[in-house]
Amino acid sequence: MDFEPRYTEEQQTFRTEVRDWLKDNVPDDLANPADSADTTYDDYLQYRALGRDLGEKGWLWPTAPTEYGGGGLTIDHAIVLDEELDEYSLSLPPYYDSGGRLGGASILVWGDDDQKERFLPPIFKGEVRTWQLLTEPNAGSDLAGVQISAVRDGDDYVINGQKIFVGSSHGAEQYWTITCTDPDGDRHQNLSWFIVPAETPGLTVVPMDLLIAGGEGGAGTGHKNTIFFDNVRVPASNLIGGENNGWQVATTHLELEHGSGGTIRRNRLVDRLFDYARELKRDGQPISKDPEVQELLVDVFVEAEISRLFGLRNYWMRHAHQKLAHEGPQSSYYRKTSGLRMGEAILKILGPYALTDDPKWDKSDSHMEVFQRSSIVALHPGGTAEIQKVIMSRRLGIGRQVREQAGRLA
Amino acid sequence: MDFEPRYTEEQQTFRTEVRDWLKDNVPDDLANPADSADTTYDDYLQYRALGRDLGEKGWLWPTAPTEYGGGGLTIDHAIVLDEELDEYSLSLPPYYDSGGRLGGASILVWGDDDQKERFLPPIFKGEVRTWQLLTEPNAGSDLAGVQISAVRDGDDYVINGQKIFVGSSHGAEQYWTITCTDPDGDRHQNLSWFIVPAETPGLTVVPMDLLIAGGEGGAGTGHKNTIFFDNVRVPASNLIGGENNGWQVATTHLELEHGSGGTIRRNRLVDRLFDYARELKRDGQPISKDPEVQELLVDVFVEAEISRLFGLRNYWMRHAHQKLAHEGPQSSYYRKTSGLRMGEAILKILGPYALTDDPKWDKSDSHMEVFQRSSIVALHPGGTAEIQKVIMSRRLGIGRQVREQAGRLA
Amino acid sequence: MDLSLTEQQELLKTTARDFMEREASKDILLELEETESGYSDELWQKASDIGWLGMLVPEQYGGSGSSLTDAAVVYEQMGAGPLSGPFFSSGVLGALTILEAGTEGQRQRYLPSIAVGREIAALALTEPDYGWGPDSVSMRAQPTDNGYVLSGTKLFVHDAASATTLITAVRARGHEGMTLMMVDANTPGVSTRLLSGFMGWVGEVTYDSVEVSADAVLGEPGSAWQPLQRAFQKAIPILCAYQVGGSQAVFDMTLEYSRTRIQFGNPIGRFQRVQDHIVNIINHLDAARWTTYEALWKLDSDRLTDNGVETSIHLAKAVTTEGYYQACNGAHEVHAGIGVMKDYGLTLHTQMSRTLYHYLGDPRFHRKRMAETLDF
Amino acid sequence: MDLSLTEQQELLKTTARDFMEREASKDILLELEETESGYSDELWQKASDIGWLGMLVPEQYGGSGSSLTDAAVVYEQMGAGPLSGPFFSSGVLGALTILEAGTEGQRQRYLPSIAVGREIAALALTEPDYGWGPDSVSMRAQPTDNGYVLSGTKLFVHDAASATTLITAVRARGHEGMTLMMVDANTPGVSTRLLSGFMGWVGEVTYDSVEVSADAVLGEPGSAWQPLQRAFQKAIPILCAYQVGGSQAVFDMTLEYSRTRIQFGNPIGRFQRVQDHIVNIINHLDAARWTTYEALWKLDSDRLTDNGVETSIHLAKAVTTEGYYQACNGAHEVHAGIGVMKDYGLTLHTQMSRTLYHYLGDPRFHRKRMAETLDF
Repeated sequence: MDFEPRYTEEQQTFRTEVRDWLKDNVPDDLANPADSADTTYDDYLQYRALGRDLGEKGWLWPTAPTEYGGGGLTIDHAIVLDEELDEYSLSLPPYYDSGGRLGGASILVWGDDDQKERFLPPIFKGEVRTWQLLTEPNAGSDLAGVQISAVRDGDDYVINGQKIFVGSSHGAEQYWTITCTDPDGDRHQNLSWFIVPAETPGLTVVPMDLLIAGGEGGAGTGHKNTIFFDNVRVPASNLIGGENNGWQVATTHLELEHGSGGTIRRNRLVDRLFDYARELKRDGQPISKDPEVQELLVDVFVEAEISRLFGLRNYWMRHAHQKLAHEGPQSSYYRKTSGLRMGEAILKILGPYALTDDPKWDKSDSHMEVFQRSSIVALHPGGTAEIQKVIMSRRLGIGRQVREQAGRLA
Repeated sequence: MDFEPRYTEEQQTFRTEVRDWLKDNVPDDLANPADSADTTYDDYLQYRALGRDLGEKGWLWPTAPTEYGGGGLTIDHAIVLDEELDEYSLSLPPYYDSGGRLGGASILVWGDDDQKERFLPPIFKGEVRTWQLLTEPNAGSDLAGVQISAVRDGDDYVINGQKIFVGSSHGAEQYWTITCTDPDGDRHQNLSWFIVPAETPGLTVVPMDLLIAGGEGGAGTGHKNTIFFDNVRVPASNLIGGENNGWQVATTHLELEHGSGGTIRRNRLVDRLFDYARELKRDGQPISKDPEVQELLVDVFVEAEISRLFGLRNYWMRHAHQKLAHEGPQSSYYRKTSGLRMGEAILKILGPYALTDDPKWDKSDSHMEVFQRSSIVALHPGGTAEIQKVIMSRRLGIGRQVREQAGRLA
Repeated sequence: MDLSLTEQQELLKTTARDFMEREASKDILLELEETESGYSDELWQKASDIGWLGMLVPEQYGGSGSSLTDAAVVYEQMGAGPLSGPFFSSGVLGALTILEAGTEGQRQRYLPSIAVGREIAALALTEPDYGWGPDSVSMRAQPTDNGYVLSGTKLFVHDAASATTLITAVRARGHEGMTLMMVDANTPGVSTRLLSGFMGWVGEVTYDSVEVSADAVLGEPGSAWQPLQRAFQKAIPILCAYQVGGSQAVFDMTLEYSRTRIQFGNPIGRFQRVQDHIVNIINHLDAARWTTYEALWKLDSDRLTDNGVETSIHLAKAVTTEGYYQACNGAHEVHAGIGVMKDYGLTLHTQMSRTLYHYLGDPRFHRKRMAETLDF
Repeated sequence: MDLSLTEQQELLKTTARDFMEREASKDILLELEETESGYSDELWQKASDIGWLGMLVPEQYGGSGSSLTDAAVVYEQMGAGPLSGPFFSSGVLGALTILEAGTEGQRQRYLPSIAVGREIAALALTEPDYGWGPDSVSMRAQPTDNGYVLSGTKLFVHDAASATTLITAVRARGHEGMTLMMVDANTPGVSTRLLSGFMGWVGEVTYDSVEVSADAVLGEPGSAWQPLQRAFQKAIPILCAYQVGGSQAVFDMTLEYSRTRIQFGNPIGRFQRVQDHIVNIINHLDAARWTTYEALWKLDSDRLTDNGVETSIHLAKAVTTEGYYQACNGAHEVHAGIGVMKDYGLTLHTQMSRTLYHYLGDPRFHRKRMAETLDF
């Protein structure tokens, strides 16, 4: 076994190239606030520009095929990029683009040639930002129960309804959405996915007032929106994967959303917490010297290590083409629920300091206060903690002789 | 509110009477081993004799009606009896007689006049020991799925099949059992209860080899048995509550089994643990002085207090004729699961001392070692922890507009 | 043994519940959340009129001299809102502190005004080196010819911004013990500032060479710790009752949601995982309720000399605070997306459960105290 | 990065699994549970023959000098039984202790015999004042003209009854540090006694004026603590792998039961509450597996000077020990009645998870060490 990436000389040369490029191209003044909703429009534009620049080099989606604008690089190169970007607290893409990450991968599996040629290059080159539109007021955990309707009319589909918990701040250029194309059809046999350009008439975007929008770290998510569809007309050629075949497409989309991608990153919040605990004083000495606080810090460390190892294992499994089963949702479930426990531990460790982002007293650049809220909100997106256990149970074959297979990935 | 029993002068006089009587009648040499399976036959006979003596005074089942051999006393008198017996680590009855406790109460509700006259006085006077026979190899949590068959034949029923996890050591005089009287009938409409005299031909009792038999404290349970029924012939007049009406009878039986009875006792094991922790030394000082051990001891204390209060509340509710809903199974669920956590805490607190009953080193008269095993076994009898949550959910009306009612008690 | 409320308490409960429905509905509370004080003048006046601020003030000082259990019954309903504003700070903690620590003259000076809501007291005890133990106070008061000069910072002071009087804990030179000073919030040099974050109406108070007269000392200099502990003993179970009310409200809304939210063709409450969250909530709730009311019973039945009363109070505080926190977490798991929408109302409780988490000692603090009272 | 086993390791795994199925089936293990030693001569001989006792013994001393990961792969299969007997005590902990602490002569004297199972070593370190830290050993060795006299008691010694050599930790007069003595179990004055209870093959050893010669000292007097710690570092992840194997077996039997046990007309695994227990088990199992193998990888890739290796070892021990314990508890919840029937086999694991809970330091011990290595 080998728990570390090993690099060839060629890859180390690549690292130097990436490092130099990033040094020249990442703006010095790029703000990375704890609550991504605080990202200004100016900063957002800088993130977008950086994304396009990365896209041009094939580094935005490094392992995507070159024929569709991706980088065509190996996983080892992707790791190098990931590690170097992490030095700037950046990820790929450097802005919220969940429809790009999941939609792009889904189109690669389910789109026809024409669609791949039309839709993938703009995504992989960072020219468009794509939001995913899944949840509806009456379809949360039960995604297969979406009710937004798409009705064929000539060469178009006409979409009506509402999606919630969408996107982030500052808009997007297109949406990747699942609709119901046969209200009377059998469950899982009546859904279809579309790419919807954001400028299509009939779309209204309204921000939601939430405890906090983000969750689970990663690229900033900004605020969330409700999007209303009022006779939104989309060409039939934007239907991906065929009419009423949407649940098949969803399995690819969801497989990735449910944590099967893995990660080689560790949770930076843990280091911030440790530093805070070494700095904050109680009864005149650093609280990190208090044995009870140490117990709590170790609890946090242990769970963060387990999270890290689950992410690492999934990263390896995915890239070594191992057959995935329960591992994706396990990682997601563990991260969500240990996040909640970590929030509680931080509250105990730091006392009320965990709850304030007051600039005079908070020594974490708001990260602790934000986490107190985001660890709650992070329980739900991409499938609630409960839904992860539902999927794990099916993949493990608990109570059933046949194990459910993981969704198809490219 | 008033969290303590208040006694009238008459009740205090009664206490004196009880105390004096117990002093004269409880044998000095009565052993009360941590693992009730260790109770010798001689001791068992002494317990039975004590039960009969108590029964003669109406103190064995103090609140049962006098017309059926009970004490006809008030709940306050019962509390006095309970408190005084507790001084001797005894309860009512002083031996395992679950079929007496639950069967007696069920017959009181569901038996006809003739049956009450025939069956209740021997129970309430302590003349017979009654075991309950519920679980079968294929019917554990799913009690309504019992398969042991009772077929009408003339004035008798003929019973065939198997019951497991029955009774205790040293036998019983009769059994209180639920059977299937209509294998093709609808669920919950095909069950019937019988009183079966133990000397009926065709019964075979075989001890089971278990991790430990007991659980949840209370009267010693000894070992458990499998009982085989081979054409066991029982008069139809022993059928309680009518043919195929057994699920109704079961609701009464189960209501009591699921913790609705309540208790005013606290868990003596907690005191034993505290004493042990004050005595056992590590690094030269009592482990109870170690702040981390103190944390664990407080955890145990907190949960024991909550258990005590749930038991107290249920005791009061039952005797003040308050309408019970989720309280019975809540108390049972909490006791079971906090017992498991308490077992873990004890393992951490005492180290390997928690695991040995070696007479040279163990300072708890085996109680800690027994609890390490019994806290596991106690999860299951009388409905698993999961089943308690099933019932709680129905009683609370989680996910349903109509709340399920509690079983009928006399 | 009788675990039911008295008729009088049932009436208090109904009245409080009606008041809350009428005057402090969810929409009103969502508006109040955006204010600096957490209350409106109108609401404050109405609550004062029905006597909520004078319940623990003895009759001779203009209050109703109710039992702690009586007050707890009302605070439980307030917690169900959760009603914001300095009710507890002034009417419970402030009033009890003055009653326990003040001279007869000070009682007469402050309690009648507090009882009718004309003055608002808040306890300024905690400092940047945060804690609730006897060593937590280090801010100094320098004696002058006719009084003291106070300088320093108090942090995480509940309802600091709305207080007219800040009961300020200091070390007065020449006295080893703690001293409480009655500091008018308008005194030159006193400034309060609300702290932002996932907490409500908790502030910083700075004292910049604040001059107070000698009679600002509550009781005798250096001797405030013991009476303050007595005030804490009585105040804590009422704060617990407030958290019990909050937990009950969280349970109620979650139970209702489990019945009405349909997913996969069923009310979500039919799924065992959802049930388990709700079962956990009611276990926390019931544990909180009965530990709280037992502590109140011990206090009201004058078991103050009984060692068990202290344990009971610590137990109640640890259990209710953990319980309210976990109840909110469980509710969020059941509600998923809708629960984090602010207008739904759950987050009012989530934030309140955090706001109160460390107030008067967090669960760890009270568990440590239990280790002492249990004599390990 | 490559998280797969090597071909060689896959072979070791298959061989070990086949051996277990053939020679240590559940019925055999249930019989062995009743024995004083936990093994039969036949089983011991066969396991020795396939080299299980010499894996960590270097080739020059008659072993195979395998990597720790290789050994762990085998111990994982042994843990799945769980196979009883002094395999770990002698072949891992005993061998490594002699290797790390012994002189060349002692290595040559003991290791070849241990590698073929002819001698059995057990570490007698813990005492009635139980612990695994540097201050836990207080038993004294009194120097004599040509050796030492040992008196005292060792408690909770694993496999004491089957050992031919008791590696006994003592304080030798004149030396501050700890000393290890190779004590032949047949020496007059040595007596071992099995402790009864919910643990397996853990005993008491009493030393009643036991005379040993000067060359019984392993290495140098007073200097055994450091080498023993190095032996612990290597031995612990192998014990972890054994517990991983146990957890895997518990998971497997519980998963299977969830498919075949029918209640309420369905396999019980269709009920979410049952699923949750099994999900918890696999979360514990996978956490245990990957923390263990990462620690092994760090050790095998010679990262001994890396501070992270210590943390990794403590992490693995804490996580696997907790994990095995919780896996058994979860399995009992799923199995209910049948799980506590001895012939079903689950209780073999339940008892083993308890037996190993405190061995080489319980989870609390290793968590405290982590607080040190993480430098809080």
